[in-house]
Amino acid sequence: MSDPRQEPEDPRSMHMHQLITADGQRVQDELLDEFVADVDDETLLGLFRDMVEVRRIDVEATALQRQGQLALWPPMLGQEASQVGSVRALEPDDFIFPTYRENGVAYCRGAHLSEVMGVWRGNSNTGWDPYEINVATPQIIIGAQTLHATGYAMGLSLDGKESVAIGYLGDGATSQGDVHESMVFAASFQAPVIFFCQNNHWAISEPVGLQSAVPLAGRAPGYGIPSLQVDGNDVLAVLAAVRWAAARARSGGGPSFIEAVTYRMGAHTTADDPTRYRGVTELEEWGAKDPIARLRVLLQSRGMLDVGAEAEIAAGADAVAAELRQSCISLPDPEPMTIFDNVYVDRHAVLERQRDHYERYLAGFSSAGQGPGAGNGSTDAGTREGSRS
Amino acid sequence: MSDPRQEPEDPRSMHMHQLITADGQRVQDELLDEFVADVDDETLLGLFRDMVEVRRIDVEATALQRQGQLALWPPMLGQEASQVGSVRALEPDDFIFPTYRENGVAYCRGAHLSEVMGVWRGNSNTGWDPYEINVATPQIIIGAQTLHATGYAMGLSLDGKESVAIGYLGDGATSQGDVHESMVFAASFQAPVIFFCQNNHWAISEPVGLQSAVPLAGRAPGYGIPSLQVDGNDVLAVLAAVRWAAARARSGGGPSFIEAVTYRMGAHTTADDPTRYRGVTELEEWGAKDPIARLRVLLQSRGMLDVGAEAEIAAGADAVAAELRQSCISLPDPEPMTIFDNVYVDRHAVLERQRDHYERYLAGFSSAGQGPGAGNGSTDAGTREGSRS
Amino acid sequence: MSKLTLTQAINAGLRRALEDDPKVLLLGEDIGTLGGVFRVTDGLMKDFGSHRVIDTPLAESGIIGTAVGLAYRGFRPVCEIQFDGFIYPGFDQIVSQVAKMHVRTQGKVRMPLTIRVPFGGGIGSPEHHSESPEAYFIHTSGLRVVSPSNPQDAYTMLRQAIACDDPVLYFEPKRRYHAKGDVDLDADLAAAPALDSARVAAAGADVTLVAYGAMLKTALDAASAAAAEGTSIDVIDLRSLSPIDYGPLMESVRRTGRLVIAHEASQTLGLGAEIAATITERCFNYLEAAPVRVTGFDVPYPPSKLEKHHLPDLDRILDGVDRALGRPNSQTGMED
Amino acid sequence: MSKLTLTQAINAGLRRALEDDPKVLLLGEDIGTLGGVFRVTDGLMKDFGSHRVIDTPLAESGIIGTAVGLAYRGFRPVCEIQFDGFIYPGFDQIVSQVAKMHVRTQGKVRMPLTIRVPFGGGIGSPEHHSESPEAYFIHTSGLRVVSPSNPQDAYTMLRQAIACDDPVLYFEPKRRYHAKGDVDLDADLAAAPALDSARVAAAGADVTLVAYGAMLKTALDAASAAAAEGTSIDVIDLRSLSPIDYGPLMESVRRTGRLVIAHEASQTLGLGAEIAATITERCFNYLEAAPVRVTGFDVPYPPSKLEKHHLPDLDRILDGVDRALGRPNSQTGMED
Ligand SMILES: Cc1ncc(C[n+]2csc(CCOP(=O)(O)OP(=O)(O)O)c2C)c(N)n1
Ligand SMILES: Cc1ncc(C[n+]2csc(CCOP(=O)(O)OP(=O)(O)O)c2C)c(N)n1
Ligand SMILES: [Mg+2]
Ligand SMILES: [Mg+2]
Repeated sequence: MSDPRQEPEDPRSMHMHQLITADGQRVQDELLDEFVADVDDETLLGLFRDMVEVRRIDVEATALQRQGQLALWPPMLGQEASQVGSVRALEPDDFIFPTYRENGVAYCRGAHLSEVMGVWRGNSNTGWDPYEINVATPQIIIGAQTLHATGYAMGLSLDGKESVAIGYLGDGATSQGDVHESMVFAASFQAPVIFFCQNNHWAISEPVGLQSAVPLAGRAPGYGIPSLQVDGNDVLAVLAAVRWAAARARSGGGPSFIEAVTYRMGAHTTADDPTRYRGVTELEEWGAKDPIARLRVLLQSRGMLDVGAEAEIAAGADAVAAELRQSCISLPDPEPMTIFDNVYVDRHAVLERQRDHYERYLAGFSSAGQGPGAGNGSTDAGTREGSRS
Repeated sequence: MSDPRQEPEDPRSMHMHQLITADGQRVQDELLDEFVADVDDETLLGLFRDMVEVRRIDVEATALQRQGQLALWPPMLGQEASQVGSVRALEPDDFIFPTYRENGVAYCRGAHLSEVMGVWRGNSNTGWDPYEINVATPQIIIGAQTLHATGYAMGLSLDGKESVAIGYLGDGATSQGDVHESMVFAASFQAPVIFFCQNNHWAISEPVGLQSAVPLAGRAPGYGIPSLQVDGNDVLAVLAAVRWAAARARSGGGPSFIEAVTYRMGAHTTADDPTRYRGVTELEEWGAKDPIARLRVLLQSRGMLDVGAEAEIAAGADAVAAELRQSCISLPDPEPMTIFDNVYVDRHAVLERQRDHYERYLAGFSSAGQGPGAGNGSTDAGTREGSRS
Repeated sequence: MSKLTLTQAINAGLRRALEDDPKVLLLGEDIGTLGGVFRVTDGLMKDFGSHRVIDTPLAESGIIGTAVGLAYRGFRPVCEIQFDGFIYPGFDQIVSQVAKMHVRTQGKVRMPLTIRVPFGGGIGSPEHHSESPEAYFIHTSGLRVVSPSNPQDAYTMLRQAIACDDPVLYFEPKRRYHAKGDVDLDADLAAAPALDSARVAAAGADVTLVAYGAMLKTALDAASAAAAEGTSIDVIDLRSLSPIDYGPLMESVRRTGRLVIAHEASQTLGLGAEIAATITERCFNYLEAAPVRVTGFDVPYPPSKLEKHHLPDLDRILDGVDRALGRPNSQTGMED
Repeated sequence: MSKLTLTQAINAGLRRALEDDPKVLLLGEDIGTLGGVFRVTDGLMKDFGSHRVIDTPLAESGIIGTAVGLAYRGFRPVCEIQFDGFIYPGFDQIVSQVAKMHVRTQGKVRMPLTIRVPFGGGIGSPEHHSESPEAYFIHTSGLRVVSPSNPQDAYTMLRQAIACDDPVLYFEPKRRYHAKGDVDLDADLAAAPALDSARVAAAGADVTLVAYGAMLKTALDAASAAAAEGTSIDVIDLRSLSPIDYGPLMESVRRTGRLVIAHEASQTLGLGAEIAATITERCFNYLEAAPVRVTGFDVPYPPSKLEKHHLPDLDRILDGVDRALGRPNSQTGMED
């Protein structure tokens, strides 16, 4: 009854690009091969090292959270290939707009581990200087950053640059109006932006099927934006796909959309309990597609990864973890009066008055051992006694 | 370089369904024909009458605005086929969520002309009772009503009804996040909703190409929503397309999207001056595709519309216009104290206090000839003198 | 009487509303299988089905906007916004549609939505998870805004909010989610205090202290501490933030002559401004001192390691009480 | 000196900013070819090109969100929101991104956006075209909010807003768009009154009357009418709504002892609440009467045939002045 020409595409009919199979075979892909023609075994080994380090960071941060050193942590387990492959495809001048989960991306871009941890320890809302590593701060409002990436990309065009902007987003984010408006603007202004969607199959407890019954990569063509679906657990294919998109953008081809099909092997965050909403079969199924395991097989088959080399990489990752732990637990608590800093660039009389007041208020406690704020949420009414001079 | 399978569709490659050509020929359409198999010449004549009346209403309302009897009017000129064809495809129980421009739709649904005019005269924000004619109030916030239509349709499913909801929207509206979220929700819940997009080529001064470089009907498949592009100046094709979508919805097929390709022959509203942004060639081109003219030719060719019949229809339309004028100019001004009405269903103490206060305040003027509010925006400081007892 | 946590009380209220009225629906992100990130809706999808407890796509405007359509069709949607800071994508639908639909339709269409919003800080969360956005909605005509401070009110007020034919923003004091209290699950709604009424939470004679939500507990603690020092504080739990029930406030201030208002939201145009202005208008001749506001500062919510400095605590409230009593304190001499 | 309407003055300000700084960009719906629905941007696309005066797709969140990205890259976007009531779809980007980006990045990233919003009623328009949403933004830490009342301020303050490194909401008094006044196009920005300063618009001794935007004219008219009756009103044009420049207000109130605040926005948590509360805090001992608010009612903006009842006019302001002076009037006896 309905017009067959315009029937929705069947999910299974969309081609998922792949260069390394789940069991570690290098396969050909007509579109992507040329974008990784220069990737030699050394480079592949580098990607492997990145992924091992990112996973090690994830393990350590999760442990730190359990030990009360971090307030929260959003695991990346299972998404190492998507994160590493995408960031390694970019040039240093390309600007990244990540979500809260792209801590592996930030790390590869050179964020200090203490900077990454600061956010999750509750010290600050960003650790790094966005302009130092060309990575924006982790975005928590779902989808908002895709508009920032688009605007930044519009700015790149205006400035006549060949760089690109990339906006990371999750499968859940695709439902937000902001992501739609990003694609509308990106298409309208042919902005050199890459929408890099990690479909990790879950938005907290909601399966991707709740957001869309058809592949997420199928949305973009409706805006005139070319898109690709890529195996998000295949670091080489992800690298190639992002290079494809970046090449399009640099040569004036405008925006692209990449759906990296991957899986969130861990909890949504350390506050989440995924056993409440998903079974083990899915986990096992995806465990068999592990991004690190498959590259290990490939590298071993090429003689690039003997026991010694792997041990060396593991030791390097342990060193990273140790540094992470050390820099995290030694982060100094922020100074009270900094809550008034950087709200405005210019002087703001009303806020200044509040600051002065609070400074004087705090000074009233200085002679006593007890600091202020101790009464917060406490039933102990005794804090006040003796705390004021 | 890019994957050809996922290249954006070329705008010209999308098939525009048509049943009556611009020069009044009835042509076949594989998909749509079955949906109008029952449409006899009498019915066609009825559609013609509807369109003539809607156009006449538009002319009269525009005149009333020029004469200061209406504050504003959004012309429908050129869109009569889209409005009449769509509303006539629906059952009385189907619920309509219109924009400010669907006054022809409201009229065909049985809205009293005074009710339609009330909004544009500034008397009220709606004239009609939505539940009396199953038409929501005219929506001004671009795109918002598509979510309401989707929610209403979700409710229809929950209630086990076979009715549908229809959300009208413009080409400009397709850029709004709300329209996207509507499609996400509609697809996710398989809601019996029709998105009826009148692509009239302009959003105030912005051409549709600024919102999208590819056909608007191409968006929906990315959500798994079937879509059609239809000649929006062909009342029969519009009727068929909406019946197609309604049949899908009634039989559990979920949402559909229709792009009715039409043209806003008039100004955006009476406050707009389209000569500032578009040329006459476009107008002439579209004038040749007039929805009423083509149906006249067809009806004439079938011997359904001799001079007498046409004169009778014109006279009927004039009568409608006369009633419109009369009911518009005789609309009583709303009572001052009604500004406090219907803000809440239940008692609201703070507002009640403001109401009491204003009532006493107004009473202070009652003995003087001068009413309150006269000082507003006036430089005449003398209003107060003598206005208070 | 059952001993319930505040979340359990809300859960019980939702359950009761779902049982009593087939038109009640729950919509939100992760409220179904997971039972909500705070487990407030735990078990409800299992018991009432996925057609009544609906996991929605991740889009707040979509949640509110479809709820408007559902209300149009006669449903009573209860929407969950996962955290305070995620309500803004739905702001347009709330302000331009939910709040205005009844007046727009000249009373023909009703919007009996309840929008549940866990709000406030003090739980050590990252950005956007600790905000107090209530003022935006209090300023919006057409909405009602309430916030319970204890399990009994959480239960009763939620049922009243859902039964109310006006749209209600229901702000849940998430810092107090685990606080326990007696809840009478069979309390007669009609006999219960009205949804728009304030309540005297502790009687006192020297100063009137107004608070709501999680801050009520801090206010009561402050009153105890002050009592030990010989100052008697009348603590009022607002419960309804729009409209405000000025009766008990005026009665109290006319006795005490002194008013302190505490809230987590930023000071400028936080609810304290309205209460201070209105009480001054209506009780000017009774006031011995200017009303005092003890509030969050005019800064975006700070990182959690600093939140204890932003949130009014017992000490800051007592400092405000001192000010209201004209005792020299940290703000003395700062009139200019 | 040129005689310009308020729209012409804004146009001149935009033109000057585009000339002076290549990083200035204009974004909005219909601002290019059409020159904006109010013709405020008339001719600018023609003169500066479509890469600097950008007609955007019809999506407010898109406009603000891409402007955030442009600011990230060092641009100074000036966004036009077509009418007050259409700002809400962009609310999330304004509140969660624009307002918080500087603090979020510990001062590394600046958001020198200017968001132009024609606001207020009295122009006979349909729903959503006459709103006064300024309070939402005044309550939002991290934003600055200003509103000029005359062509010279419109010009100067716009240039200052664009030059300001903080985000500024610039509310244009659309009812006064056609008001003419002298504008010094070469005025030295640094020498001009600061963007965050208030101004005494008319000197008086008996009552302080505070207004902004289109209401300033009504306030001045009221002052003239009162003068004829022998009451001398000190009229203050706020100009900056966040932060408020309390210096001139306090100076005035300490002389007059009486304060009236007028605005179109609804009363509950409208700006009047903040001013009343703050002035009471800082001038309590000087006040002879409670500050009086003369405002729009707590209703959604009414249909245009009724707007004259909603908008404070000269008579209602004078009624408020009577109240502030303790003269019996319509609210007398309504304290409860
Ligand atoms: C606007 C908004 N709504 C809700 C949330 C709460 N929330 C945080 S993460 C999340 C799920 C996101 O899923 P997805 O986009 O797939 O990203 P993932 O977490 O899987 O990386 C939700 C609902 C939020 N942060 N922002
Ligand atoms: C959220 C919002 N933004 C801006 C406007 C101002 N506006 C009114 S109509 C219009 C153009 C709408 O174009 P389209 O959707 O194509 O509908 P048409 O007017 O052509 O029927 C605009 C920008 C609005 N009403 N709502
Ligand atoms: Mg996900
Ligand atoms: Mg249009």
